[in-house]
Amino acid sequence: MAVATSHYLILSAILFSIGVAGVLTRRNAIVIFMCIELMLNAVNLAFVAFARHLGQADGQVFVFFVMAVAAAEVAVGLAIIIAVFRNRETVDVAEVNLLKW
Amino acid sequence: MLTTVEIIILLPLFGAIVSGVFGHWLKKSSGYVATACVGAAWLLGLKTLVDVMGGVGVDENVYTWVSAGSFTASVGFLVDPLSAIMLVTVTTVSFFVHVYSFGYMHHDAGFARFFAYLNLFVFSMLVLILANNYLLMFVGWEGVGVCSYLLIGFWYERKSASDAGKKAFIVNRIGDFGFLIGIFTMFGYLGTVQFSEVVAKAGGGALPASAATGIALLLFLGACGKSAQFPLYVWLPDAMEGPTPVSALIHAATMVTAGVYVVARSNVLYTLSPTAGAVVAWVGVFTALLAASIALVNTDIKRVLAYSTVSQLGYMFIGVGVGAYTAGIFHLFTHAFFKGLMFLAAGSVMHAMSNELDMRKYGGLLSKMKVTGYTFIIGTIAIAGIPPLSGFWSKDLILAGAYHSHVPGHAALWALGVVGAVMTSFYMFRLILMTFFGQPRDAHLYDHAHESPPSMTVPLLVLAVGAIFVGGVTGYPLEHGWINHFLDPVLGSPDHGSGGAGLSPSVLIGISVAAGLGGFVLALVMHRSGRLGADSRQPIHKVLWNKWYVDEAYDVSIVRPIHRLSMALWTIFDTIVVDGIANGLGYTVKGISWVSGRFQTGRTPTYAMWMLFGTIAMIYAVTLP
Amino acid sequence: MDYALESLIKIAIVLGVIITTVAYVVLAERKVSAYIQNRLGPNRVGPWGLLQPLADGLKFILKEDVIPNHVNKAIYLIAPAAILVPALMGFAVVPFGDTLMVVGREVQLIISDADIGVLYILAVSSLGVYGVVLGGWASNNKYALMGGVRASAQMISYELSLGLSLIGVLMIAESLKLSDVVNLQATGTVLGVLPAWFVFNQPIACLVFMVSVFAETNRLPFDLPEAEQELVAGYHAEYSSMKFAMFFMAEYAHMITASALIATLFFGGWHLPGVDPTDSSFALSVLKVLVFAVKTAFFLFVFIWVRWTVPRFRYDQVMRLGWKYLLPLALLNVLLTGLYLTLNR
Amino acid sequence: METAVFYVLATIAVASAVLLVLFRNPVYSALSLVATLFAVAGLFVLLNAYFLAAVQIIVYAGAVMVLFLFVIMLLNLGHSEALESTVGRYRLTGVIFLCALLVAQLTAVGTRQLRGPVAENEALRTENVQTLGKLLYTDFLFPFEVASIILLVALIGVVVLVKRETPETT
Repeated sequence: MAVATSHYLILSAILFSIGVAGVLTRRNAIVIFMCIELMLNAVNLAFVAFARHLGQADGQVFVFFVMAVAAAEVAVGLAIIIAVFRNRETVDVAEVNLLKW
Repeated sequence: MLTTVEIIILLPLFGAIVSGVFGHWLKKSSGYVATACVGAAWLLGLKTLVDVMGGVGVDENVYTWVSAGSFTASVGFLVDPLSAIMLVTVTTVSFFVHVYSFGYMHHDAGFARFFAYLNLFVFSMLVLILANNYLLMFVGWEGVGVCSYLLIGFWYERKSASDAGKKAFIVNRIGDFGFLIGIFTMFGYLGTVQFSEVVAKAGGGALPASAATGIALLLFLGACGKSAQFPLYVWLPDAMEGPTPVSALIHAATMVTAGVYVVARSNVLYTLSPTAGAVVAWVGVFTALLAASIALVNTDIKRVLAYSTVSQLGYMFIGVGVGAYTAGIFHLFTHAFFKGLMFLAAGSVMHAMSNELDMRKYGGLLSKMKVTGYTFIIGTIAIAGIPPLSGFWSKDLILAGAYHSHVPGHAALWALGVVGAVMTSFYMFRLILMTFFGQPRDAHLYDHAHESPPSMTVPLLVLAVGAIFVGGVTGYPLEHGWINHFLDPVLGSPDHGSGGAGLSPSVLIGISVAAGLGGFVLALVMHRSGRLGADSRQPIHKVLWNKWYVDEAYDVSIVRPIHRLSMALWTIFDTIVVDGIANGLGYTVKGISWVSGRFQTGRTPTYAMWMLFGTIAMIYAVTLP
Repeated sequence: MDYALESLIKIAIVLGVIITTVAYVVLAERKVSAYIQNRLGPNRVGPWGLLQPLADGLKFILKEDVIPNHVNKAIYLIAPAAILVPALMGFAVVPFGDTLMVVGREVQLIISDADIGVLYILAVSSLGVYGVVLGGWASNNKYALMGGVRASAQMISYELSLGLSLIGVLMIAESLKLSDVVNLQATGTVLGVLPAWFVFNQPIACLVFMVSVFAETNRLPFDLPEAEQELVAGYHAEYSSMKFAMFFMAEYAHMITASALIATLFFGGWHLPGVDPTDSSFALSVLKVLVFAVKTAFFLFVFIWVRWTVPRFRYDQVMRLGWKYLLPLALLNVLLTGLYLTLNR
Repeated sequence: METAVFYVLATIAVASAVLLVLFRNPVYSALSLVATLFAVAGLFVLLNAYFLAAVQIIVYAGAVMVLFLFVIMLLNLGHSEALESTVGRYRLTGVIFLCALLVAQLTAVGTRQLRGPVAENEALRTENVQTLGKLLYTDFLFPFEVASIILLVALIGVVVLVKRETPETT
């Protein structure tokens, strides 16, 4: 008996929300990054669930692209964190307010 | 492989690009390149004429330029007797003007620029006359307009020159507006702008007479602008601010005749609409007399020639207006030679007189400038219509055509034409007598006068030969000459409505010859009595001297109201509405920026929170309803 | 249910064989190194020292298990398991024989002939790094941490070449199943004489794969994470007793899996030239398993041989070799293979 | 059976996700995330996405998370306290938003009934890799190439970002 698609979607929603909560509440940039990865994974799960539901492979292809972009994003993000750490000796986002004109 | 026509067109473009882009490095060599290009185009043009005489014509579409819905316009070329004659005229005069410019512009800093413009002009002119549809012709039409503007304002440091350029440009816009609408209307009715198809469809009765009149008049509005006919002639005298070779080439021989060409090219429309033809003829004769009358008293050598050009263009319009298209084009052809010649000779005189333009300071120059003087006299005899020189043949053809035509008041038309011929003869001989005969009136200038260098005198001689012979060779015997046989297949024979009624042809000839001689005799008498160029208190003299106050009338009726309206718009509309909107936008943006700036903390979590806020709102917006 | 039982039996047998082999590879290493250094090696316990592994095992178990105070205890304890498990898991998709008739039932001699076998191997081998990194970090020791950091950098670097070198093979095999890869090598020839092993088809891939595998297993000349002279014992400096033994076993289990993979992917697996690959009589099946074992043993010997012959690279040399030579070489191989396949379509 | 596996995996995923947020030590967080990733990979297998399950392990567990650990350790070398992370002042806001988002998503799932039963696609299960490969190199060829360019750009960007102008001691 296959698990209903809605179950996967609810699980995906929960994981996504946890990731969001992490992004909002944590101050360590690296952990925030991990939470973003968690959110991406939640989305991927929904994609694959839909792919099965519709009997089409497109959703899985999308996951593939999400993973490629996520890999690129992680590399760049961690590089930025390292660069910021070198300058400020911190990875606390509350202390980093560079995103301001 | 390029065809001959394409090579002819591309040669001057090549010259323009070379001397325009590389002129800085080429210096004087750019003149050689430019002249060589035009020379080669001239030779190929002669070959084309011979081919056309042998019955070889071209009507090819090179490639599709615009294609939208049912509308297509091609870049395509047409070579038939009409465009072949124009081709030869344009390239011949262009080539000799190029040669002449070597001497004339030798010391000018803008030497290369001058030749670039000149070549660009030749290119545009060739596009105009060789195009096989109205749209491409319009491209050439605008091209020559731009070149004319650039060349009138060639010495742009001089305010009068740049003003004259602007005046020419603006006045021409009015004409172009009509021309373009004419093309649109034509497409609306016929669904094509290609000459061959227009001729086929319009000739086949697809065009109602009223539409034909409308289109013909709109096209004629364009022609008025380009060919300086009343009421749009005012720019041409001012255009004399440009270098003299430019006046010779553009404002005497080639560009200004484009309007005549257009009317001749659209002859099928004017044949369909006798009204339009009559309008053309009457505007032509009115312009001819108006300009000639102003020329009677003017003392500026170039302006006299300019008014003379306007007047002669009026004659050409009489010709094409009354249906004697061949006569009009024939006059265009001969006029190019003798008017080009006279402008170049005037330039030569100016060259000798330190750029002095006032004829009242000339006098007795013949002994010092033999070549210039005699060639000038040849040109004058030609334009005065004294046989056997060129002008006689073509002018007589026009007058005869007018006399025999269907146009309302054709006899009056002819009579006024004859009056104009008297005036032409008078003011031209007045110019000659004041310049080359009598006593020097400015000793200082006279002492420094000298004959011009060969690069200037050789073109004079060549064009003088043309002014003597082209008319007789191609136009003899009258109405049955080579030119008639050559052009009539395209343009149709003039319609001799009144048949043999009225005066016999030989009487007409006699009258027009008498008119030419009469003007000469009058000038000679006044010269002897010392009244030529003298001030006069007669009111008519004053009116003529002030050019019938046309410029002033335009100023009062058009320029100043527009100026006042603009001022009003500026003070009321612009400062309150436009500035209000602009400043209001600025303040609004500033306010919004201040508010949204509060959101920009520079901290990532804040941003993430707002992003999330938006996301949640969006989810609700999508799901809930 | 039969299938599950069959799988469980296979897993048990394979695990037992590997653990035993690990013990004897350790002995072999000591013996071979001794002979290379002109010594005798262990020879006291049992005939020719054959019982030495048992003695070693006893010693490890009986030793005091020291857990230093400064370590991060949870992760310190997880790390040895985290390194041993992936090393053993890799074997799950390796076909160690063709098929075997056992009690009237045709058994495939592979634990799981997964569709994504090759990907599975890459996935599992990429997990090996966790044990090293976590062990190094949890020890809370400068040397151990350095070892861990080095290991993670090195393994990430060489994983790329490892994966890319396999692409050429996969392009020819057109399957990610390892049994398909072996079957393909068992049929046909290269140039008419050589067996269709991928070592002859894909020599560059084979070279890159072998070098990368050496780096992935942290064996000399790529044993930077545990370079004694620089980092004491590297990431397992703080480990002792059985936990140290697990790191040790993991290294040898890794070697066995790696050797088996080299044999499977590039040297025909169980295929022996001259033996009919389709014949699955009992005797021939056993022979095939033996052939596979011999090949694997040979590559284990190569591992040991290289360790005692080649000196260690410097760290920057390791990185340069990986990024500037192996990676472009692997890419070139992909390009050439693609070109060849396109032209010969 | 499948349902049981699903609930086990889902529990692991959610639990380790929660731990990821709650752990103060970033290494623990990373390991929790690895656990979540494995659970999700398992769910992929349940959903017949075998290829993605393998890629999930290779890319996320094998590369991305190792990179995370690598960076944590690199930054950890001299300053072990710098990485100790506390929950920031947005705790309350975060919880409120979490609830709002969760409610929003669950409402979305609840109100939008997924119409029809699960569609069967045999090829997707038995020939997962082939199906994906064909799709990737036909319909999605252009996005595929774009993705490769993104990766290249990221590669160059990282090198530029992390490269030091002059050697200096930290």
